[in-house]
Amino acid sequence: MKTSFILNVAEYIRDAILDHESELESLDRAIGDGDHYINMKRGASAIVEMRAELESLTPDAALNKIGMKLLSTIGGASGPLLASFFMSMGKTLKEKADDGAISYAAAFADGVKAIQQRGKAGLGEKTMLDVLIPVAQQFLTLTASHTNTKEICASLIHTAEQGMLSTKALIATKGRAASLGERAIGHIDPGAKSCQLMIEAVCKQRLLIQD
Amino acid sequence: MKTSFILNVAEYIRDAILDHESELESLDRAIGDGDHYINMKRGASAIVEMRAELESLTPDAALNKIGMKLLSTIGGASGPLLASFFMSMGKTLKEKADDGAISYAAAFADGVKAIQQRGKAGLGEKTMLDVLIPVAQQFLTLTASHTNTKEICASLIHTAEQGMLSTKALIATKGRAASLGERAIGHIDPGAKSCQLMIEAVCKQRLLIQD
Amino acid sequence: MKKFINKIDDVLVESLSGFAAAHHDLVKLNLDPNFLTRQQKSNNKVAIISGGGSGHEPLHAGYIGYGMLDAACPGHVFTSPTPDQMLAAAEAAHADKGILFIVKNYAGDVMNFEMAAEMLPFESATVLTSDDCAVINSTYTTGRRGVAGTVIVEKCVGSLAETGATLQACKTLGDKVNSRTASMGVALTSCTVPAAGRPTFDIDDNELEMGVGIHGEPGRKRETIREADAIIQDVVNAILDALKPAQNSEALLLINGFGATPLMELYLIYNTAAKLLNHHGINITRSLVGNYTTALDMAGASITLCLLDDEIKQHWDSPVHTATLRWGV
Amino acid sequence: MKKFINKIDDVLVESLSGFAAAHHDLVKLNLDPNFLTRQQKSNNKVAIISGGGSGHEPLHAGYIGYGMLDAACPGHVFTSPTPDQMLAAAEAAHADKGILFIVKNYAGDVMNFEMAAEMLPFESATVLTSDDCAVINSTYTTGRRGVAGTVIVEKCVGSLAETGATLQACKTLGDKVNSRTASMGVALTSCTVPAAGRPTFDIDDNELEMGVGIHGEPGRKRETIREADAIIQDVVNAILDALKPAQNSEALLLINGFGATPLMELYLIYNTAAKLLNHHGINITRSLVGNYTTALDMAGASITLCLLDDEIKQHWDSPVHTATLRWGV
Ligand SMILES: Nc1ncnc2c1ncn2[C@@H]1O[C@H](COP(=O)(O)OP(=O)(O)O)[C@@H](O)[C@H]1O
Ligand SMILES: Nc1ncnc2c1ncn2[C@@H]1O[C@H](COP(=O)(O)OP(=O)(O)O)[C@@H](O)[C@H]1O
Ligand SMILES: [Mg+2]
Ligand SMILES: [Mg+2]
Ligand SMILES: [Mg+2]
Ligand SMILES: [Mg+2]
Repeated sequence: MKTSFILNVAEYIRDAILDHESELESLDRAIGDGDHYINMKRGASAIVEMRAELESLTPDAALNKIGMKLLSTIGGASGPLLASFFMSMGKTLKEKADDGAISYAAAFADGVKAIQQRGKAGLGEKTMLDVLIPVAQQFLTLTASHTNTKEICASLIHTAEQGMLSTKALIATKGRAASLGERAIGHIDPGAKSCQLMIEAVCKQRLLIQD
Repeated sequence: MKTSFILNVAEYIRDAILDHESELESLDRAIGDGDHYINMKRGASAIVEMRAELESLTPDAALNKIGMKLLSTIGGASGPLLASFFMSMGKTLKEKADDGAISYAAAFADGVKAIQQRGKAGLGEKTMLDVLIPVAQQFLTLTASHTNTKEICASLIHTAEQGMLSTKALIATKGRAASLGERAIGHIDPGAKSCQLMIEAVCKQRLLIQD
Repeated sequence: MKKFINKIDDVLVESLSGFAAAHHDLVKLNLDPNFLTRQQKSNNKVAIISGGGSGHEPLHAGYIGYGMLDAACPGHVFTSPTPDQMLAAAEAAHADKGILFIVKNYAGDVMNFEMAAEMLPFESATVLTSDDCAVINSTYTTGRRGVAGTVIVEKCVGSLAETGATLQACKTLGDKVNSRTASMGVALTSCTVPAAGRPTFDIDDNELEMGVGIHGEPGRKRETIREADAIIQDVVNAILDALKPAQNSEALLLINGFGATPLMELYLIYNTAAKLLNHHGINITRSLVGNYTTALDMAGASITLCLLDDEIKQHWDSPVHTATLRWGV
Repeated sequence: MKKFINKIDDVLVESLSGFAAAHHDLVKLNLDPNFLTRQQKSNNKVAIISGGGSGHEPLHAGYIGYGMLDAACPGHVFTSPTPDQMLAAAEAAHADKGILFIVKNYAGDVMNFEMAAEMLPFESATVLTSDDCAVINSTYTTGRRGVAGTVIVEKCVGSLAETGATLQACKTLGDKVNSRTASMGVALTSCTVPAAGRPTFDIDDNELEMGVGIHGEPGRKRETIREADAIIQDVVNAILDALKPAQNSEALLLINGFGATPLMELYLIYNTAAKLLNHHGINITRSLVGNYTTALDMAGASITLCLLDDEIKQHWDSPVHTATLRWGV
């Protein structure tokens, strides 16, 4: 992975967020406080604006910087969680020898673990983790079995979508929607939606390079 | 005039006010603060409830009591004005020998004068006086020329209506609408409307007795 | 209409009872006739009494207490109180040096207080507040309305009265503060009088009422909504036109919410207004930001500027202990 | 959306600047990262720092000053502030006895303050406020939300800190006050986040949201509007269920407006709530009525009951000098 790939993905993610303004906004209005879109937009835009600063860094250093920037930019629940994800991912990448997809899968999984630690949450609590945990698992499995990039991307896009949709039927036990009880059922979790969008953006960008 | 007539008229007036709720309310909403109907209703209802207390009094004493009750019941601009009217009317009636319509016309005119003194206003200022001053004048003229009751009543109903309608074209220089300038044009003054209703109620009640 | 009410006819008494219960250390409530006095009657001072229609809370009952009012007479919502209330309040508050009525300049308030003053067995004087410069004064009209500037008059006169000053001295100070104070308001939405059950005026989603009165009376004009700075600029200009302050004047700036406008916006207004006034060479040394003279649930705000001198400053700064303003004690 | 704003992105900084200008005697504003501290730094005490999303004004900046907070970190509207703000605020306010963070229990606030605490070069502790009994606590959830009761925690802890008490003592008192406090809110209308430009939730003209959160989060249930007394009864019952106070408990009753509800209605609520509580053998000896923890322009109110003991009473009564609460100095 090159830093330039990360920077391109950042733009792609920012655009994906902007394209889903009304969806993200209404999801958080329904079971949260309505600011998730604004939070994600603020974070994604800040990263895109860092391009010059990040360009010269190694991928792990860039990911760490991105995490720190998100930490001081997003706020809310998603801020420290996404920040922990990127900082942890950067840390693992730095420690591990870069052996391609396998090390990225490991770094991704460590990022997700950091989110779990920070948010004290797991699968089935109607949060972004319902997207991230299955994707991390699938990513590890597929890279371990040396699946090709195209298949990995297609599979992760699918897994993310499944995870995102799975939140619809759940009661929330973490985050703002936890106070809603039964009333949360029938609504997709906003953080799950934005994570699904981000994973889709990364995978699609990766597929473009592939071609 | 008998006290029983006053008491009957009070009910008639109260009903006339209640019947015009939405009209009185919208007039004061348009160029005032929207409470004129409630004020008039509160006053009129209080008088109707005094029946037992007033029954045994002479007409002049009853009018004075009515004025005092209105003073402590209505509030706003219309309260002290209408109170002054009734108290002054009672005073004149008490001082004058009762020679029928002539003394009532004099008492009415003194009541209107009291309003003018209290409110420091005259004709053409877009207030209740645009109804009351012409009616007082006409009442004096017609009683001086010994016109019959039926004609007096018909004429006063007409004069009151003309006065009330005349306020539509005026700019207000007294009362709450005075701050509106040109924007008051096109709206009938709420106090003028309620006075017109009251005069109509008195005259119609008087015509009933006549028959 | 969405409000926390039971029966419409009970709103006033229930609310007054809650106020008196919450502030029983400060105020005492009398019902029928309705008036409030300080819990501890003060002696040997001019009794300062105000009053007016309800719906402007904390005006006036929130200003009863040491250093401000001795009593307040609340009328029905947006309707002047009646003379029997003022007479009873004066009877209860009179402390041997006469009664000063502080009255906002509305036909109804003026006439009801006037009749009370005529019937009063004590010496009395009246300060009429008329700070609302939305109304262009003219010899033909009854003049400007009294709005949020009334709070400043009540504070300063209340302070002077505590020193044992004469009735005439209190009136003179009140008139002076009033003459150095100008206000103008802007409404974004109408208020809803409980008994009416629907908004006093209709206003579109893109409109504002410039110069609105505190009863929802129409103001200078209906305008299309603009960015806050442009609106504030117009209000500040109207105030400067009315007061024509000298360069380097010292002033108190009051940003008053009408009831439904969040503090966040009121402080934003303060920020712009203070900057504009500084730009005009005015030195803002005192401030007050919050809901001090409201119009029920109206969204909107007014700006009040009071030109200070040493005397007014001293009386503004002096100790006060009321439900709403409290400092120095 | 009708608001006094210029550019949406500037609302927060313009409002904070106005606040700092209006209260320059009390507070100092730092921008980027955004935080406010007392104008005069205090020495040799635990520094009490709070913070949270903006839109709840006067929470928290309005409580900076003697006897209460040393600093506050305002986030974007309804969004937790970020760790860099807390670190900078702590750096500025630290006075040799450690930092106590007072944090409302929301996932975002908890995590951001947690990360700040981890990075902090000073000793620190955190009091999590969780007074909102609309949320039925369960081992599976993150627990109750922190709402208006936070003001009482900040007042009491702030008072104790002025005595030079230790970090641990301050945390212990904060936890105690929180455990003896319960709140529940009712919304009549939604709030509108400026950046969203439209109401957070839809609600019919005849509906209310029982147990609403201070960000407009849904509560216990959507109900048909009823007379105030019936609504208040339900809220009071929920609070009594949560606190289970002993007979003859002494309590503080706080009626908090969410931003667009007039004082007249808040006092009416006080009247009914106090009567109901008296009826349950609770002795209301302290009260607070007004907009203390708002939700932008939401119409609605919350009721908070805090069970007093001698220690809490002493710290509630002790002198405080902030933009919002001020007594004894
Ligand atoms: N403890 C947690 N663990 C994982 N994700 C969480 C947790 N709490 C909240 N989230 C996620 O954060 C999202 C909300 O983010 P956002 O709206 O930006 O913050 P806030 O809830 O503070 O307004 C939720 O939809 C959920 O996916
Ligand atoms: N100075 C005055 N002289 C005569 N009538 C007046 C005067 N001021 C006000 N009015 C009358 O009072 C009416 C308003 O009464 P009302 O709405 O009950 O009181 P308020 O204006 O105090 O709300 C006006 O429509 C007008 O007719
Ligand atoms: Mg959110
Ligand atoms: Mg009226
Ligand atoms: Mg009125
Ligand atoms: Mg949020």
